[in-house]
Amino acid sequence: MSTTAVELVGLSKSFGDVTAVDGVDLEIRDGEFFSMLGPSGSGKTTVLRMIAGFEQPTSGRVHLAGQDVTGRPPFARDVNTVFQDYALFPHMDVLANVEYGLRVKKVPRAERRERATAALEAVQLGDLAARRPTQLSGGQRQRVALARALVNRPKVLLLDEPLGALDLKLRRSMQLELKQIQRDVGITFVFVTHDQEEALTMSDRIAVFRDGRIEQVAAPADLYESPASPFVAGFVGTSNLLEGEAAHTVLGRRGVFSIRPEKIHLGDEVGDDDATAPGVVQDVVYLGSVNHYLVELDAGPTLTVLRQNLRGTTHEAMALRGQRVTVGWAPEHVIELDQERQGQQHQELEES
Amino acid sequence: MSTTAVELVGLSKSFGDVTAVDGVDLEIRDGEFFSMLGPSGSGKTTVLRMIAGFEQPTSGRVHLAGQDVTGRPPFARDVNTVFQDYALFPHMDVLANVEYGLRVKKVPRAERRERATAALEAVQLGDLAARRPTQLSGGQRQRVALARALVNRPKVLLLDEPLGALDLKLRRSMQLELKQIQRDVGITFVFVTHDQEEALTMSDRIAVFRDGRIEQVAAPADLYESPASPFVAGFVGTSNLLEGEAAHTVLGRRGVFSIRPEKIHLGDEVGDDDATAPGVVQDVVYLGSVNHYLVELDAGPTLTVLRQNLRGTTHEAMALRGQRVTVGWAPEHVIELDQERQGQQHQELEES
Amino acid sequence: GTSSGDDDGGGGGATGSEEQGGFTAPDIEMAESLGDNEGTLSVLAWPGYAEDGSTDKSVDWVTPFEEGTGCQVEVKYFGTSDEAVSLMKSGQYDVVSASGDASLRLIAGGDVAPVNTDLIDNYADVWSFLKDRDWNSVDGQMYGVPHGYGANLLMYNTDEVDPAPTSWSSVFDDAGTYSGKVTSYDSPIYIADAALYLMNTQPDLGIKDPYSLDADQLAAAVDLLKQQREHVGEYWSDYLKETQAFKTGDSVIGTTWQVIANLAQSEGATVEAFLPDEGSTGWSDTWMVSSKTEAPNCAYAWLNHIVSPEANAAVAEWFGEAPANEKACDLTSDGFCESYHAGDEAYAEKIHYWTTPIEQCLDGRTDVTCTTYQDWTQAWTEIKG
Amino acid sequence: MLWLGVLYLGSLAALFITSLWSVDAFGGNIERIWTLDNYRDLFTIDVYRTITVRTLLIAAAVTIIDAVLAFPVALYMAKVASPRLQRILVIAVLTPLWASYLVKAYAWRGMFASGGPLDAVGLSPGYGLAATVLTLSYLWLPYMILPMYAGLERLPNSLIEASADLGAGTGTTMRRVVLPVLFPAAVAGSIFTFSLTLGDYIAVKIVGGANQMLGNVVYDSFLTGNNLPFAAAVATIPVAAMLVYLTAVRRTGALDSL
Amino acid sequence: MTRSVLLAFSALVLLFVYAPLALVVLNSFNTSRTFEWPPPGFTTKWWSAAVDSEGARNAIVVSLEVALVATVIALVLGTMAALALQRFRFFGRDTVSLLIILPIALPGVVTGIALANAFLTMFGIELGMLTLVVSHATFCIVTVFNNAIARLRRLGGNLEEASMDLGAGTFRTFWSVTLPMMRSALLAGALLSFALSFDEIIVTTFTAGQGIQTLPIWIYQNLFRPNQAPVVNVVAAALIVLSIVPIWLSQKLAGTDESVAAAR
Ligand SMILES: Nc1ncnc2c1ncn2[C@@H]1O[C@H](COP(=O)(O)OP(=O)(O)OP(=O)(O)O)[C@@H](O)[C@H]1O
Ligand SMILES: Nc1ncnc2c1ncn2[C@@H]1O[C@H](COP(=O)(O)OP(=O)(O)OP(=O)(O)O)[C@@H](O)[C@H]1O
Ligand SMILES: [Mg+2]
Ligand SMILES: [Mg+2]
Repeated sequence: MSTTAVELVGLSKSFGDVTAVDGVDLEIRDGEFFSMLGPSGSGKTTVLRMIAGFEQPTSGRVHLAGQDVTGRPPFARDVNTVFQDYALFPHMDVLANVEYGLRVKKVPRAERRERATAALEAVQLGDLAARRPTQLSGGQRQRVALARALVNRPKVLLLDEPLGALDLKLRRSMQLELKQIQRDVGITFVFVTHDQEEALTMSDRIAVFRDGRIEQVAAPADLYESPASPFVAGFVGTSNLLEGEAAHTVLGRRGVFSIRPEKIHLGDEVGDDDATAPGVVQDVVYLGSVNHYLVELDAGPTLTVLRQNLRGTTHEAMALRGQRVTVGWAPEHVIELDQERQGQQHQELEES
Repeated sequence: MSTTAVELVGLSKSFGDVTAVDGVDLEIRDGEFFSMLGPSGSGKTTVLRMIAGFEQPTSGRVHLAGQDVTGRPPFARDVNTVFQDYALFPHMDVLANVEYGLRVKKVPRAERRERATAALEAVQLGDLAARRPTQLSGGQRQRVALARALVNRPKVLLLDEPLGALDLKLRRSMQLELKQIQRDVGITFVFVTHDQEEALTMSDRIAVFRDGRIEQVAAPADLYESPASPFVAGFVGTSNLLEGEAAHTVLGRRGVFSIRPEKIHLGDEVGDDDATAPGVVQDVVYLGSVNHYLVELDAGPTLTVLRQNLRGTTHEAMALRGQRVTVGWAPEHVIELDQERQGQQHQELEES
Repeated sequence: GTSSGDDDGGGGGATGSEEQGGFTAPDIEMAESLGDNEGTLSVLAWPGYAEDGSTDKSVDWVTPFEEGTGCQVEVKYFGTSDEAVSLMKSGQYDVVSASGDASLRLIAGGDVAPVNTDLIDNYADVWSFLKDRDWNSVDGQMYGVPHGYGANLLMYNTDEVDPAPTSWSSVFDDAGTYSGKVTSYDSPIYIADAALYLMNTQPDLGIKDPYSLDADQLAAAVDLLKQQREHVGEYWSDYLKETQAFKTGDSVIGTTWQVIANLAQSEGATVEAFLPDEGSTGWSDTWMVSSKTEAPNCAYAWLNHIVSPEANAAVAEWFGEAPANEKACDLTSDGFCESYHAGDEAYAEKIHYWTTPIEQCLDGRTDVTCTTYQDWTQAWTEIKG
Repeated sequence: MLWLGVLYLGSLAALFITSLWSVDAFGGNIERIWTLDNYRDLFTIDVYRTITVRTLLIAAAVTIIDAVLAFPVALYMAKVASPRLQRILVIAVLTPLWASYLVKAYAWRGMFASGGPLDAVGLSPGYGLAATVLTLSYLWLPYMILPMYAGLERLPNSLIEASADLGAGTGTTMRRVVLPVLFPAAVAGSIFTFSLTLGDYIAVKIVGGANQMLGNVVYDSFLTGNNLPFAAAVATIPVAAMLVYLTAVRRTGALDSL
Repeated sequence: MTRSVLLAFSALVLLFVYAPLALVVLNSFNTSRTFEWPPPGFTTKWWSAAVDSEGARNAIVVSLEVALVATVIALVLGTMAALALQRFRFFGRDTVSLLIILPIALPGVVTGIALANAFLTMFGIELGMLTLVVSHATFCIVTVFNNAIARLRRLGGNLEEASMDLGAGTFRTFWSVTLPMMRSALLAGALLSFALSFDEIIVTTFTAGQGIQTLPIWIYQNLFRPNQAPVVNVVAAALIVLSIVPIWLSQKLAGTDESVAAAR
């Protein structure tokens, strides 16, 4: 098993009355791409800032590579941060920005220059070394911020929604690029985002935050396929909840259940072993590569059904609107959500 | 045929040396949900601002409901705008913000109050009327901005990336809500975005902008399935370009071709009539509801293949990484992209 | 000249004095008799010369005048003699308190009328040595009523300065004894003090009048002052500054006004001030009547009032100078007139009243041009360095 | 706009033209004869050079002292103090502006006096240039603190954090990040301190001992000496100094942060 | 650690700032007329003298008037200049902002004699209230202008566009949106400009003529009167105390600033 890069023990942080982080225990493995996912205000940034040392925990400890670093100032920790607003120094050119960390560590000029140039090459910005940050586009700034952090070869790189300010197209391509860079350098990445798709795409493991606590820690597929709570199910992907009376009517059981949109069969796809339910297609949302069918079940709830546009025309798909259909699913794809279960337990489960 | 809500004739706008908009001709129909899609800096906002009257065109005319309004100030045009940053008046409460347009038009107090309250109800904010904009969340602000514009019952509502600042989850739900509101009120919406998925989901028709020109105007499905140029193909969805030697090897033809990721069959799915090509799965990107398989063809290019996670486990999907596979597609799903063709011609084609 | 900051002695005189013979006063009618008061009077005065109780309730000699004569007074203050001259030219003011360096200009310019002293009852009580002087009369015709005068004295700290000084030499040739604690008045006109000293100590220079110096004489005075500068702790320009400096011991010897000396003593400083035998510089002011006045009766009433024993005493005490009216001394506080040497003719004769240096030498020389006040100003800047 | 254009620039131009004239021998009246005499005097007589250099040095010293004093205060206000304390501190810094300039200058005279509060603890430099510099620094300090404070408020915290994150200690962060970014604001403040010092003639009279500055020369020439042309000529020195300074700092963006 | 050093230093500087002011207050109770140290005795007679001093009261009134009028002029012109500069891209934008800061960037002595000379010779106006107010307004404009333009820059044009979009004309937009948004900035600018004008002595000396006694001039003249110096101290001490009120008020009002920023 791999060693531990970051370990958080009972980490809490309050700002006055607000408890931003509330007893977080977490182990991040060496070399892993670890994401923190959660809605706005759930405490992701605060945890990151405590790892970096910008914020002192109200209680709990932070360990980096086995060492307790709680109380150490940021400059005495072997981690670097890529800030959401990049925080590039406006009075320095790109090269000077990237060199900064080496300069304050008194790395000799020649080596400094060389490493900075290499880092800039790595993010494909070799030719913009002499520009000022203001003369760069958002994506370019993002890469400078990355190079500035990476050039120090930290043990852990912390990234706080680094792609948040980019437009979708650029964001997608930066996601791939970032993941690639992480693989190349082998540094542990701790990545904060509130975009589930981004987290699923890039991460080795994801921690889902809610109200300052961790709801679940798991690999993307596990998280998606076995969410520990309705919250996780809803936050990561579309959850199609069935509960109460409707659950009883459709599934014959009581409890809270979720069926992923892509697991639901539509019309003649429905297999023999599938559980089924009748309903009406309320709307068809065209998304290019896939369609979403919103099916209102006779039992009450509306299920979103995802269907890849593999064959057939858009017009055929659209024609379903208003039609009565039968939806079905394999029983093993019904996820039972135990609302009582704590994310914490799940994490332990997952770590073992 | 429906009447014309907005007509742009040879519209151009230069800022000093920069030509932001370069000869745009466009007709937007009454009651339509019309999107302007394009990368950053392609001139979308500038066109919108010329329709609203904030910017005077360097040349060309703007017609609203058949009337030439070029040169009229914003307050003399029957359009309203929802700004990207909402531009709510921070010194007024929510109700006063919504009432503002009616107040300046000297609508009597009682009617004003009534209409504003109704508009707030429509966006489900009836109980927040007394709050200040600073006390609202992003999504709530967005809705106030919408109510503030809608309460004036404009002929045309202009929206400049109104969902840009929201997080993904909220954004998705606002997309649906916005579309619903548009259907209910029947007002023409002109919607600026750089998110292709958003445009595809919501729009009746989409104009794709590039460098101040319109590359193509079409309904979502037509745009996606018959892109007029490699640019459109790439901007709207993943394009999987085949060109030059590779095209010749794989397709037996010369030219530029695109195959959509969801149209490509993988392994045993490949049908008898399908054109095929051998390759190696380089990577599998897990996205929850779907997976992306990056297949490097022996002929050179890498194709992205999208596969819905309908059946089978994630582990099976991941296991494909590094495997040799055969990909295939129905010949009719190969899109020939004529690089010479102008988006303009396509638009005419489409309009006829 | 007065005490209002360092603005004294500004501007140039009109022409020379009588000795040069180049000067005849314009023919301006003099009032022969008085009629009813007009009701309003516009007064142009140095700050402090026409107090109406607004600065200090107990300091008010305007209101009694208004009550007594029915002339409503409007006061405007001026800061320099130049300003006084130019304001008088506008003709808006009925009476003016003119210093020695402004009076001749006003007379020559026809801005003020001869004053019929017979119509001013209190004129009789004015010290005779103030009457018919160069700066307030032409050919024996008075152009105003003397108001008050004072001398620039030598003050020293009795604890620190031993033996007691007797001559200006202690701040000039012997300034080194108290180096760093010497103080001088901060104005170009102070050059005259040096010239006066040189007049006594270096007769070769031929200085006859400290206000008419040719280039060489000025250079000599400047040299002397530059030597003095080495030992000057600070130049003073206002009461507070000098009183403080003497009290704290930051200054122990230097020029002063009687009023400052009195103030310092009353504040407990161990100082003495005296008029050295060489004589000294000083000032004398005159109230004059505009030639264009439309309120001659009120104007005469004002002149009469301001040299009345009561008013004159009040002004003198408030302002800190010797009163012009000998009867005023009966009304001033005990020892006031003594301390200001009011009426001491011998003392007054030793005062060389401030006059504006101009090109024509006031001492009657015609073979050289004298240095002007502008030259003095530049020289003063150089002296201070 | 027109107001300023016509009135102010016109006045300056008129002043400059006046500096090329002279006064008549009686004094007071300007003779409209073109002459460079005033400037010749200015350049040939040593004393003016001495005074100019002295004044510039004092201005520089005041500016530096103010910058040094203002920086930590502004930093504390902008980055450490709670919003409430921040507000109180702003008031604390602004309040002295309302106490009369003269009264404050005299208060310093009292502080420096022999046997005064400073002398009592053995810290008084006595009246002179040191006292002048100190008093002027005191008088203009708020004009330095306020722009610096505004500048620091605009400085994103993330820049400071980024620097610490990259391994820079507090000192290095100050030197390499905060100070350079703060520079325009400091320059904006220095425009005040520099210009106010160049034009001052009162403080030096009160605490400056026997010394004089450019302002005194202008004042003496104009009001005491009634020699406007010469005063105007002298006035061109600080004007030139400020214009040189302004053009030099214009590119730093300081003019926007006044 | 750094924080406590900063705090200590700031406290020291504040001590430096307030020690002389404390001395002023102390001296207003000092029996010595020349601020003897240590004070030989304690008296309130200066305070009662000050209360009775009509001159001080008049001077305060004059100063308030001048500062008020100058501030109003500066407010109008400064705001207009800021709006014009923000709105229109014309060639000399830089030059204009330089021009506006010039009156404050050039020493007061220069401004003073330049304006005095201009009034007297170019326009032939006698020095008085008018010239004084005009001169003060000239250098006050810059504080209003700077505050206004900074705020406008921060606001961008979006809110105004939103208002026009909703049917409000130019004037209406200015009145209901631009002005309220700029209020706290204008208030801060006005306050500073008021303070500048209120305590201005150099330009005042040159452009007021003798008839007008503003408070600083009154103080200047009274410092030269032997019995008045302590009264001057009283006035100054009172002003220090009273000045907290407008500053505190403005700070309170400017508190809306944060909400402006947050709303964006
Ligand atoms: N310096 C602070 N002072 C007071 N409260 C704070 C502070 N920083 C964060 N908080 C509060 O702590 C909670 C967690 O904030 P945090 O920034 O960690 O959330 P987040 O998960 O990063 O959200 P987002 O996605 O919006 O960035 C929030 O309620 C926030 O308001
Ligand atoms: N006021 C302006 N002055 C100068 N150039 C401008 C101005 N407004 C826009 N431009 C330029 O015009 C071009 C088009 O800008 P526009 O804002 O219309 O793009 P956009 O498609 O809305 O981009 P985005 O998605 O980033 O909002 C850009 O190159 C931009 O830099
Ligand atoms: Mg965050
Ligand atoms: Mg845009």
